[in-house]
Amino acid sequence: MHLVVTFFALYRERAGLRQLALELPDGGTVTDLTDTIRQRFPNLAPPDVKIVVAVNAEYADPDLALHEGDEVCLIPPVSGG
Amino acid sequence: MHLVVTFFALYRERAGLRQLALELPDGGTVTDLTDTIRQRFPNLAPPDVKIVVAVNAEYADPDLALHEGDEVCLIPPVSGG
Amino acid sequence: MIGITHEPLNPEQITNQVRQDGNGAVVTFLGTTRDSFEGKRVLKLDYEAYEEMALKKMAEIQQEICAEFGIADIAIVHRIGPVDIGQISLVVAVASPHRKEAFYACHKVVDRVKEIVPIWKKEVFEDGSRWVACEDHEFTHPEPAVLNTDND
Amino acid sequence: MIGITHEPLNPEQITNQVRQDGNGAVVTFLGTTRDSFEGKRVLKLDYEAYEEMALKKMAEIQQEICAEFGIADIAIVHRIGPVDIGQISLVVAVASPHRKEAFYACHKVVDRVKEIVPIWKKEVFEDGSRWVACEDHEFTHPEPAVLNTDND
Repeated sequence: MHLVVTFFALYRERAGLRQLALELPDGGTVTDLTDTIRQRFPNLAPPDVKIVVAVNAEYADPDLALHEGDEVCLIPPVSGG
Repeated sequence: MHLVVTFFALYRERAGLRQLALELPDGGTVTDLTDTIRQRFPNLAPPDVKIVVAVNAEYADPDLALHEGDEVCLIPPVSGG
Repeated sequence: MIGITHEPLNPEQITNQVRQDGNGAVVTFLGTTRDSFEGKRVLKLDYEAYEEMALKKMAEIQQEICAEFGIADIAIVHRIGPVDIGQISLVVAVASPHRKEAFYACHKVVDRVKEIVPIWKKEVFEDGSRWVACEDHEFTHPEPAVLNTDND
Repeated sequence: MIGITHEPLNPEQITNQVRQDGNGAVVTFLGTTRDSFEGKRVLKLDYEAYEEMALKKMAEIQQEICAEFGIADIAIVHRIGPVDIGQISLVVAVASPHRKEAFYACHKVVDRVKEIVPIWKKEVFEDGSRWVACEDHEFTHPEPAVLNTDND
């Protein structure tokens, strides 16, 4: 499937881009996505830090199955206020 | 000694006056004062409710000795805010 | 900053008194006149103060809170006289570097104002009035008809 | 009332949104930009949001607090973009009949905003900058020099 992944804040700066077009095998999960992202950007987050993903503007479980057209965003640790 | 006692709020309305000139024996205490006040105004406060007194703008212990010229006020339960 | 006034309160101006560049959190409390008490319609509140002592107690509360929380940026201003429904009778503003202390300190200031500052409020209903007692309901039985509303 | 804006916030206008005649207590929190972090001089904060999701999470927080405290009068407005020292980035206003619930609910709203709303702040120093992580200091080690400040 074809996905567009959006990077915010720290991840945006570390990746050096705001959006990335990505191919993922059909039936792929959030974990498959973050594995792919980590391979591509090894310095995005330390290995012991979970990369949080939002799918369609909602925090997603690691085993959630992704679908063509999903709005996927990488969410660094938040710090509003 | 000669004292002027000021009544506020509930006590002012129950006593029907704002200030009262009072003679108290020299060496009299806050308790002597409230005893005198209770005799004069039996409906000021129920017997089980302590009448709080401020002397010179400070909450006074019942056994505090009063002196000529003290600024004495009767303080009903407060309810600011 | 402490104060007692007969005029309407300006919460923004009072809050701005405590804002400092070293503070990241500002908590402001407004006490406002509610339109009902135990189902009865309230028309207004009428506040009375022993002003000299009230100002002294408000300053003591500032010192108390400063000793407990290390917070010096505290404003307490009380309005007295008649306060209509929805209008503000009390503004407490507290600022500190972090939010937790600001919330706790502001809450504590308000509690202490209600406990020790000699200010009284009378609820005025359509058919009478009553002096409110600080949350202990010691005097919440209906007052007899008010004989003397002002003896000054 | 919830909102995200690039403009300066007006706390009084936001607070007035939650004032109702049935409420006796209004608690307002202002988050403001502090001038220092661990002794280092901060020049400004720069906020970024995933706006669509941030608004959704702010609405969820309102519902959460309403379920826990029975309070519906809640306003949450966050400013994004650059916020200078002493300026306001977040306003939370909560009103309820009594003060205790208003204090607890306002404090909880602010905590939850910092926990779950996808908004990020970058502290800008004289000699660099760092993205702040929500109080867990997971990312508080100095960031490498920022390579791309904006890739849009």
